[in-house]
Amino acid sequence: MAILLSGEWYDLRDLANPIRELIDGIGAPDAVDYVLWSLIASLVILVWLVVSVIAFIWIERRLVALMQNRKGPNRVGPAGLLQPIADAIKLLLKEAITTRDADRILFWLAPIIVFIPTIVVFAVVPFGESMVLADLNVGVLFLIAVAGIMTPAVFIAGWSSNNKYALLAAMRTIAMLISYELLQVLALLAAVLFIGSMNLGAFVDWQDEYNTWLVFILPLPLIAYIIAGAVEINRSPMDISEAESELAAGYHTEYGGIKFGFFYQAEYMAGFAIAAVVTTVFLGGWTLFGLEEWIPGWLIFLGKLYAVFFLYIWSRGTLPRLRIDQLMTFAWKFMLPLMLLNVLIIGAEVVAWEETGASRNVALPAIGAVNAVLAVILIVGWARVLGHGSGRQRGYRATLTREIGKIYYTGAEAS
Amino acid sequence: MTTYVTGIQIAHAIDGQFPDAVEDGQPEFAVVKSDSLVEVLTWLRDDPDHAYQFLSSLTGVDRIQWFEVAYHLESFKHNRAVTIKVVSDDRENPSVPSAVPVWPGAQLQEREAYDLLGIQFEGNPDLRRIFLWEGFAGFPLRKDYLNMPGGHMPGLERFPGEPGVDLSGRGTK
Amino acid sequence: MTIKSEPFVVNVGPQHPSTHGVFRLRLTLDGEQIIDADMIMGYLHRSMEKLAEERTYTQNIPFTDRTDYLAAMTGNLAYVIAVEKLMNIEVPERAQFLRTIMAELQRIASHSMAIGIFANDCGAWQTPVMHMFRDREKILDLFEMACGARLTLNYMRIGGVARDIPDEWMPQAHKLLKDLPKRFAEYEDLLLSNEIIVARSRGVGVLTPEQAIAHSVSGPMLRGSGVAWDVRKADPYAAYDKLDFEIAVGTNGDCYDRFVIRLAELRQSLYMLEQALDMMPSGPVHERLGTSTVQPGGQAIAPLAFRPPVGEAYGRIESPRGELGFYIVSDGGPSPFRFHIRSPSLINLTPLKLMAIGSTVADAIVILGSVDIVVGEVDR
Amino acid sequence: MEDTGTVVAFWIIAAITVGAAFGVAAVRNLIHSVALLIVTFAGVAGLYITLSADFIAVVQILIYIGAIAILLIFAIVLTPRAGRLNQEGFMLLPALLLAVLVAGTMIFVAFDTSWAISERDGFEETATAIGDLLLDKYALPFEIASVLLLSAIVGAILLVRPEGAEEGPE
Repeated sequence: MAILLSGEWYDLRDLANPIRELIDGIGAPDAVDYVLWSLIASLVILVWLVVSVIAFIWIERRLVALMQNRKGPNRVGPAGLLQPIADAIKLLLKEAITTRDADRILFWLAPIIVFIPTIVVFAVVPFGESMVLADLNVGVLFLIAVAGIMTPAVFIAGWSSNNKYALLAAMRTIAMLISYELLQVLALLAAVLFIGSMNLGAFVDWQDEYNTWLVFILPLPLIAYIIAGAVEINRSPMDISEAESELAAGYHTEYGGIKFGFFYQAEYMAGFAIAAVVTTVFLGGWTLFGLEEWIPGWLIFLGKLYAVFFLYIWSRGTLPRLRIDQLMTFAWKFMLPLMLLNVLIIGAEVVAWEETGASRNVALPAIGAVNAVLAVILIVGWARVLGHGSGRQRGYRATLTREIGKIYYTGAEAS
Repeated sequence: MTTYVTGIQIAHAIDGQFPDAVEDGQPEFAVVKSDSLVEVLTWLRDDPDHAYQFLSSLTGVDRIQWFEVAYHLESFKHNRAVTIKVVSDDRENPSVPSAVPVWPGAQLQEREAYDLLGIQFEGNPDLRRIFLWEGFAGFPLRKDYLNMPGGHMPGLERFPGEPGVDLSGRGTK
Repeated sequence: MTIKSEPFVVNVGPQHPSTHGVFRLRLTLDGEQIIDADMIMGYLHRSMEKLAEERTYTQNIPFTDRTDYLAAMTGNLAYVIAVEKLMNIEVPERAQFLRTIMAELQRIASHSMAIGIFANDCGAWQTPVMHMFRDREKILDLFEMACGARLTLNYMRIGGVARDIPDEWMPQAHKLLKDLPKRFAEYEDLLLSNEIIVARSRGVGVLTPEQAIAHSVSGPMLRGSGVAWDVRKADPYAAYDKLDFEIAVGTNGDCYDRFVIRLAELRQSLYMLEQALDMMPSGPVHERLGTSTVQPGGQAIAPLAFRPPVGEAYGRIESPRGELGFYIVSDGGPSPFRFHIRSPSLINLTPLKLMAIGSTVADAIVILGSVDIVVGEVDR
Repeated sequence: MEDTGTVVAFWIIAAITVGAAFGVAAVRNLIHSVALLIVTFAGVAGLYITLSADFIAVVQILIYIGAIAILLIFAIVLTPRAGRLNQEGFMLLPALLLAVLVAGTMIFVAFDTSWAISERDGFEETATAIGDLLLDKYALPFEIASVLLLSAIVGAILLVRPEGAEEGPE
């Protein structure tokens, strides 16, 4: 069963061979083999995730500090590199308080449940050529379904805390996640429609074969997916479920110690999951226009993943937060019709391509150009229809006067 | 520059409109009888010649013999300022009419005066303690706070709710 | 048929990131909509008005630092102006200018904070605050050079200021004034037309001019409702009558107006500072009072104690938060008989309930941020 | 079902599912009930996986956990004065009776039917097969179901529309 995939020293996959031989050597039944093998692979992914999270806690803090004119952590270890480890130790050593009126079982369970979907997502993500834990045929659907588990988990966290901020945040989160899950589904549906498969590996293969990235062909779904992803991982401007300035810490207000650490980690992991999906579906996964011949695929994949995640760090350091009704309006009135229309258009394009039988060199650029133009027209046009650009969104300066006692109130825009 | 209307001038003006309403007119302020306070303030606010629409400040003062409440009014229209006062002679339970019906902005300031000086504002819809808590003994800004009649010295007591404090007989000692 | 959910009481504060201290807002919610709002304060009540009755007039100046601790200079200024009014003291020209300069620097520092925190309340995660801190730090450096402290300044004295500025002060101030316009342009670029801030604050917490006047609000809140009223213009104190500046007013009376007014006032303060630094005369910085100590050079410094005549005075200035007034009643003794602070932070909170009802929790936070309270001044 | 692994998985999942389903009815706390219901749903999805019906399994999670459970949570939290406890009612006995009856019928049917075993292999891509069937053979029922759902949505919106609500710019 041991296949040497490539002889290169850097290829991580070759590490699997001795392990496999070891497991085969035990001589246990197939089922036990299978479980053992999955456990080891999951462990590898988990270790990578935890290391990434720890690294990115430091990177995010330093980056946001850079955006905010400060230094960020710079005392523990060289350049503050050991700060996240110190933080982790602190969280581990802290007393895990359960508040008196909390629902004990659910309060303990919630951080664990939140953890599950964020890790499970990586089972179907191809990290490199044949580097995927479970090559699921319904991979895309699996992603969405698993992300859906987040919703009840967050609610359980908020409700079991028996804290009003937490409950309010939990209700907000549920409403938001449901709305934006729809956008996620529609965004991925457009991609699935175009590729004709729900297997995430097939996405990468397709993009490799046609030597393009889906982002050039389907810009609108990518935007929708990134926005919906921001909602799922509570990044500004969609961080209303944490809403530091309104609801203290949102649904995990009452959590402390390592239980809080779980939420904190899960948030980063969910961020990586979103970035992984964006990378795989829209950014060509582990391929880089032939460069994967020289650079290991998993490095390309991770590079893209971190680059996408950087977007979220950036938005966190830059943007204020929207109000929940504005976000709901945005999801249901603005994005949803656009995405439905987008699915229709892409379906038509696929049919048209099949009917005309145009060569890929003609069809792909044409479809890409049409979609890009359509995306701009749709976004701008639909915004206009909904009344944006009428001046209410634009800022203005204060009126200046030297006369005292006069009243300049017009109340023209008070609503 | 804001014209500071003297109490004598405003006392004359009020006297012309409401005879018997003015008690006193000093250079700095005019004292209005507490019965006609609301009418006078409403008139000062609405009369176009005065138009003191803005209640700048409302303050209670413990003058030992009496309590007074000072209203610093301001007219944006004429850029004038004036001080009106009302006096309550009751040492134990001073009471003056509330200015909230005239200026809703008096709400928090009246609550403050009530809280710290114990001046009752008749007609204030929500006269509660503001900085101190309900059940606080005495009114700390009174001059005799540390030596209330009857040997009661609330300022030297422990705070309600502190360990070792019996809350039951509070205020009736 | 409408679905009504159970009323839900949420305490925002006293320990909460957005109450700017220890202030508590008790909101009754229907879903996310506010149906009742109650303010509970006093967590920072230090009974300053009572304390001041036991101390001499000069000893009371440090209390005024600690009311509005983000704008100690204006707190000092309002108090000394009230006492000078009581005693009929003329202040030397140079001291007048120093007071004006310090007050305007303080206004820039305080408004910077207010703008940053307001953006923070809108959800911008600390970035605007940290950017605003750059200027504030520079201004605090200037304060430190002038009086040795950064926050609780205790710089003004009855009859002048505590001491003259050192020689290095002027070049540094000029350098700061040269930097500031660039910074202000940057803030306006970043914040003024930030679509999210506009969406969060426009049409939120509307206060009509009639309501604003009736509720005694002052400062940027009053001007935000379109009432062109500024004590610096209406009743000039210190050297404001010699300076040219404009009042910024809003037209809609919403949170966004209050916010743009603060941004505009930054520029106006800068304009005033440029003029004041150019016009600064030389001379003594303290009037010689009856009990003043006179230094060997002939310079008088502030007396520790004196007895003003029997009477009362209400002195007010335009602090960054609004009309800051001190009502001093004297019985002829060395300490005030009654010492009352008309604190703009407290009085600007009066219409909070009016503004908050009908909006959502998120709006309430923005409204509270736009009022720009300092709890030290609310509770005193 | 020949594979021992699958059999073990089936029994474990079945036990969890049935146990959680029993818990849904037994526990007093409504939110606990919903949490157990989620476990039940997940267990059913697991059963689908042992049957190689991956599409159905994923859809089960997506719809039942992601939507139905959330709907129940909303219903519980938003209902005024419902309390958080599952009240003991007079319906307990009839419900128990009905449950026993239904379970008995199902068991009888399951044992009585002579199940035909298909000779062909399982589908490689269940999603494609289901899609083909839905838009081809069962197009009419599919469309009828969607119209029904649409009318349900419209009806729900109409019901909760506040009186005198007007369309207007935000």
